[in-house]
Amino acid sequence: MIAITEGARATLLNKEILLEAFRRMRTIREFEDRIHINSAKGEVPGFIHLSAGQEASAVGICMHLTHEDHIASTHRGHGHSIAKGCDVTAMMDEIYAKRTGLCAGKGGSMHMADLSKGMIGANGIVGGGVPLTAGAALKARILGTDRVAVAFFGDGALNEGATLETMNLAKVLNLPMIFAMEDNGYGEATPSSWAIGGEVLKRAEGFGLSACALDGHDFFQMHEAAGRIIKDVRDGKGPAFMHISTYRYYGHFEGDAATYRSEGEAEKMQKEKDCLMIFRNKALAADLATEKELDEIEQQVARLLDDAVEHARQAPAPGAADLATDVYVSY
Amino acid sequence: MIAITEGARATLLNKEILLEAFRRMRTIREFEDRIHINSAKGEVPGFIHLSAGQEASAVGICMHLTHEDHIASTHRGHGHSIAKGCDVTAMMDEIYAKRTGLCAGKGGSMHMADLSKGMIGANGIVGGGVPLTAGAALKARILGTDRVAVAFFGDGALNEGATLETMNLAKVLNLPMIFAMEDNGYGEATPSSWAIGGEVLKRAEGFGLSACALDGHDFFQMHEAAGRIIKDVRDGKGPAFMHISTYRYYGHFEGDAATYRSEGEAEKMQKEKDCLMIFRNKALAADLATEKELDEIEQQVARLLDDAVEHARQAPAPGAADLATDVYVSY
Amino acid sequence: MSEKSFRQAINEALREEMRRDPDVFLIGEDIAGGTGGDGEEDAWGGVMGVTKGLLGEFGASRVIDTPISETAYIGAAAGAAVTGMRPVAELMFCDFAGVCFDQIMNQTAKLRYMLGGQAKVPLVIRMQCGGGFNAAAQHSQTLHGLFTHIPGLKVVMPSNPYEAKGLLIESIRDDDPVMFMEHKFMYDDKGEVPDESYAIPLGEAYYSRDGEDITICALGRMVNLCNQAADDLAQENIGCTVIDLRSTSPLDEESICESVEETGRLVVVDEGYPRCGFAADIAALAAVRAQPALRAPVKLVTPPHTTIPFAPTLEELYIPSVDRIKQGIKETLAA
Amino acid sequence: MSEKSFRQAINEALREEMRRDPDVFLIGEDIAGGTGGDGEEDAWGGVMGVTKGLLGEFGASRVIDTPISETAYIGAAAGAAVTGMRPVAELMFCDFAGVCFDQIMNQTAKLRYMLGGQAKVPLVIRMQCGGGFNAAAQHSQTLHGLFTHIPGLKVVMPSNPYEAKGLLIESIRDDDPVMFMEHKFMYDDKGEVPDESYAIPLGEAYYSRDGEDITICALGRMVNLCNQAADDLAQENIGCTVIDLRSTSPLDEESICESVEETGRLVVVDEGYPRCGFAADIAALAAVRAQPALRAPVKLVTPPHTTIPFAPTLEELYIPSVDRIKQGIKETLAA
Ligand SMILES: Cc1ncc(C[n+]2csc(CCOP(=O)(O)OP(=O)(O)O)c2C)c(N)n1
Ligand SMILES: Cc1ncc(C[n+]2csc(CCOP(=O)(O)OP(=O)(O)O)c2C)c(N)n1
Ligand SMILES: [Mg+2]
Ligand SMILES: [Mg+2]
Repeated sequence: MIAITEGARATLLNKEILLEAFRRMRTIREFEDRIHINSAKGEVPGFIHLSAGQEASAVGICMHLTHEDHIASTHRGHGHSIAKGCDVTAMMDEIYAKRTGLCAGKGGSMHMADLSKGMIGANGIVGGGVPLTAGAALKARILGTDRVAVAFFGDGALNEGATLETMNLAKVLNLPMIFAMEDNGYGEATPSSWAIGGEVLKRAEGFGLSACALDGHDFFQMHEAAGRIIKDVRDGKGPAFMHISTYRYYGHFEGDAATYRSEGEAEKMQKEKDCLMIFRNKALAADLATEKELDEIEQQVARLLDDAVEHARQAPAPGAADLATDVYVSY
Repeated sequence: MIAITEGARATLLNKEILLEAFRRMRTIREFEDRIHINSAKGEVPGFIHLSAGQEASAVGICMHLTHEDHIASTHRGHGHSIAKGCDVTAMMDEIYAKRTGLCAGKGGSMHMADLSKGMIGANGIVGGGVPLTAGAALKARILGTDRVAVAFFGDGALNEGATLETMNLAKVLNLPMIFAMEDNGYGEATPSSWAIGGEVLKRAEGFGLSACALDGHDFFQMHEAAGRIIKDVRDGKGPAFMHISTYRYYGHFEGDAATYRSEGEAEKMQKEKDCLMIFRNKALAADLATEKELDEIEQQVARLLDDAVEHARQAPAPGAADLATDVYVSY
Repeated sequence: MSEKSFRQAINEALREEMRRDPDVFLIGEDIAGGTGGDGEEDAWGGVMGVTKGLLGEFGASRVIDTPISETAYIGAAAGAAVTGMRPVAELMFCDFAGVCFDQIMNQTAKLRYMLGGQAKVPLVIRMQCGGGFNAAAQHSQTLHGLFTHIPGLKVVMPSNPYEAKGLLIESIRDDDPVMFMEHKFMYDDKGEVPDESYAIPLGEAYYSRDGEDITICALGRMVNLCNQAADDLAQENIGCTVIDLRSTSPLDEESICESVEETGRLVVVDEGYPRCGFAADIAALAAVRAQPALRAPVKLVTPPHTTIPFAPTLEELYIPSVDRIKQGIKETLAA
Repeated sequence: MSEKSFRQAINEALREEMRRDPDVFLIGEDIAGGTGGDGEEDAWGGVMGVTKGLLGEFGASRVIDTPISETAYIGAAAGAAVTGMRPVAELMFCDFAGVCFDQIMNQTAKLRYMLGGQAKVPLVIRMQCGGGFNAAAQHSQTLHGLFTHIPGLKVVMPSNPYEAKGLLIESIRDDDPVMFMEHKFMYDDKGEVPDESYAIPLGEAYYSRDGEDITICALGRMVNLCNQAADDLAQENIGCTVIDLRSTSPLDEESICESVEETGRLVVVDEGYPRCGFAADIAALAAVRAQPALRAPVKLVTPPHTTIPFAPTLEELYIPSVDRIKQGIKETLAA
């Protein structure tokens, strides 16, 4: 209880929001776990990067956004998509390369997007989505709305020119933009501690961004801080940067044996720092929810995902008529 | 005298070095001034960017380098080339697009280079030379020599991904590299104070570079600080960053009316901060050289440049036989 | 209708579209110039002065100067387009596509397809191309071949002020990303340009000249050289059809093939690199679709496959000239 | 001589050249993998495991992992090359050329020419290309057309393990920058690869098969599909010449033209985008140099001019298949 009231002001959450957050986090985890299993069975085509372990960051931030606020994501984008409200069945259909998928089977995991939900897209190019996000923020600035845009990116992406240039552009143009850097410890097989020269916050501040470090394992801290930061950005106080500590349980991609980690590292993180576990413990300890309520959500989510996988398996694949459409709007 | 002994330790310079530095600075100035005049007469083809006003930075740094140390420069590269020891006649021939030019007439002002002098090249792409410089530094690291490499670039180039990525790479790989950012107040028509978000030194330090601010109008300060910094880099203490305040007297390119400056700004800078004037005053005040010695150098340099221009005017242009050579070494 | 320069024509197109549609905005380096400084506001209007005066009418929120960060601002323009705006970004020189090529090739061009059709990307990227100013290797390229290679990009290159205005207006209204290439040697060219707004459709070639003996395809500045060559050859009773393609993507394949079927002879004149370039693309079209009609080898008049030289003596040899075009035509007629 | 995989062949070429020449070094993202971490050293050997084991022999000063900063490390490799080293950089996927294209197009490719011949740039950039893994729009491209367009770059694409080793050794020894493209679908392909060192010259095509009826040009993985198609058609008494071009730049124009002059019929099979692409380049060559010999329209078997789709059903339709190649050959023979 102490932890909550102190660091995270969980009491500010009303119950509806709390349960919705749990539902989204749980949905992400179930989504990822099923893909992990079904991918090993050979059911899932293409390159798959799972974000299991990182849920509190995506949800803690996206709970503060509406469909008119935009986000862009990375190759590891399922969690952000779900957190932003994308339809889970359509997402699973997309993963399974079906015509009913969110991108009609043309994009797949690395290009998951739903513009109607303000999700500009996952991205196969490290850093690629960051400038696009600045464009959504620029739109808000030009039109004078109070919309904001959030770029999710990894620790590895912090060293890409696209990310770095955009940090400066956002500051100079005073864009309503948040740089949400999810530091899961690795860019592929390389530790972020090695690949990032200097200190992250200092670097962000060196571009004039207001920056802070957050514990991405703790939904309550994420949610509270994101709320504050996003409000400031909405109010025109300029772009902000979050250094979010987190961890991915699975390998870099499905198939990666992750031997670059030390023995037992992932298991230890999951045992000690799992964001869903922490959420549950804190919420229960603070009497914010009952076991029954949370269990029920878990069961609902499990059924939702059962159905989604089944739908995805049955859904029709795109065919010859779809190959050359959507290249141009008009030609 | 106070200024010298205090800030710049000019007394550490022996006379030979002192006069050579003056000669190089003076050569740059004469070179630029003549091109300015002859360009207006229509003698000089292509795009020309002059660095008159910025001499103390180029010379203050390059005096500490040998031909085995490398530099790369920018579109505004005449000064760096001369400071690094490139032949002035061959440079003028190149500017005049002659076969005898440093690049056989194929490069011109924006691609001036002399690998035998450790000058990798001017560059038409803002930020383009910075990664190349890292390559020269990487060579030194791999071969275990004590060579260093200096990337000259402008305030505008600090916002290019190429520059920013390389700052990180240099730190992570511990390259013997110096980032020499010449802040002449403008990138094209845009003030650096506007275009750079945050603070320069903080940004550089945020990448883990050791960074300092230098007065690029004062050769003595430049020379002393560069000596110290280059020595540290040579000794393997890691990459360094210099934020050098300077000013260009002419417009961004030859033909630019520079109306983005305030009335009289350039004249005021030239009157109060000219690096050649400051050099002369300080050197004389500290009895490091006599008027006569300096005047004599000026006359020698003037003659050198008379001859160079004359040579360039007379030299033969490249012709049909040269068009398709030098594309590949072998094909 | 009045005489206007190529530069003015583009400025007019931008102004009219910005008046018509509040979602249109401009972004680029020094497209106003002097932003944040003590000197003149709107000091430059871009390096070629094309956007000069627009800041005054539309203000800094729609005429946006940026730091020198092409990946960031071209990407931001794409992001604004995909979320509903209609940006016109100025990339200054097409050569600078290098520093932001991912945003062009992997983002802008692919978004619509990757997203299964849900995205429109109504982004125009304006840039200068071409030689003639001895601007050397990194400021003289004509990279329409590169852009045409990327599915999802439209590529437009006007050959005179009239086309510049009409094609730019159409490009801004188009829902696809358009690479709009302005030959730097043409900004002061004058021509008749209607004062009112008009759009020239993309993908429809213009028969700049009709003749029965040979078909000549070109676009941009090269069209004018082709017409000069054709003028000269008319004296010798050689009749040239000169097709001004206006855009490479979409490409008016029908017009090209029809003409080649009539004349049986094809010369393609182009300022881009030859290998895997636009001239080769048109030659391939003829070889694939009009081979039976060909009565002579196709002739490509292009630069050699080399980097662009600085020296005026070399650049003159490098860029296709009226003489080389005439020679190419004559060789093809003799074959 | 023994059976080796495409992956092993490349690893062997790197190892032999690194032993032979101390100036050769490797640089790229996770080409060792795990650098600076607590887990296994040399955990990856690149995303495809191609460089696995080299760290152990040559150490971290010659097998250099980098942050995710392609512009910086490709540029650094170019800078090292121009100052005397012989770097082999791994760009992972050719699609990532987008994020470092300036260093490839405007620096690496142009340095020698811009500097009037004083520079050599002995840089090899290795990267995977091609589809087949449903890796979608940004991880499946085959961008040799783009690279071939840029004067100054050599472009190489092996079609089997034997070529992979010999062409890579030659590329490392070449004093020009080489874009070395490895088809990702081939890493586990097996073939005879001599244990000793050997170099296969660039710009010399290999007649993979001789036949009198038709000429088929391809490179990389497509060569194998062409040979399968030719096998099938041999049953029907159709004789195909299959030319494995091995490199697009330099290009063995003579071999292509000679063969077309004999057969009068040309099919080009290529996995790149068609517009301004490599297939068009070869068709143009035929139209320019061998038109009189052509007895039928040139046929291009390529993907449609679209972004690469994710769904297996679509990707299969997208990439040229043995069936589509056979159909193209038959159409050309019937024309
Ligand atoms: C421009 C580019 N370079 C390299 C890659 C290959 N790649 C894919 S994911 C990845 C690691 C990214 O690390 P990080 O940003 O930390 O994200 P994480 O995978 O940890 O979520 C790399 C190098 C890529 N997709 N794009
Ligand atoms: C990638 C790229 N973008 C834009 C330009 C056009 N350009 C040439 S010089 C310049 C300004 C550079 O400013 P700075 O780095 O401060 O150097 P300075 O001109 O002041 O020496 C610009 C924008 C370019 N050459 N390359
Ligand atoms: Mg990471
Ligand atoms: Mg400057």
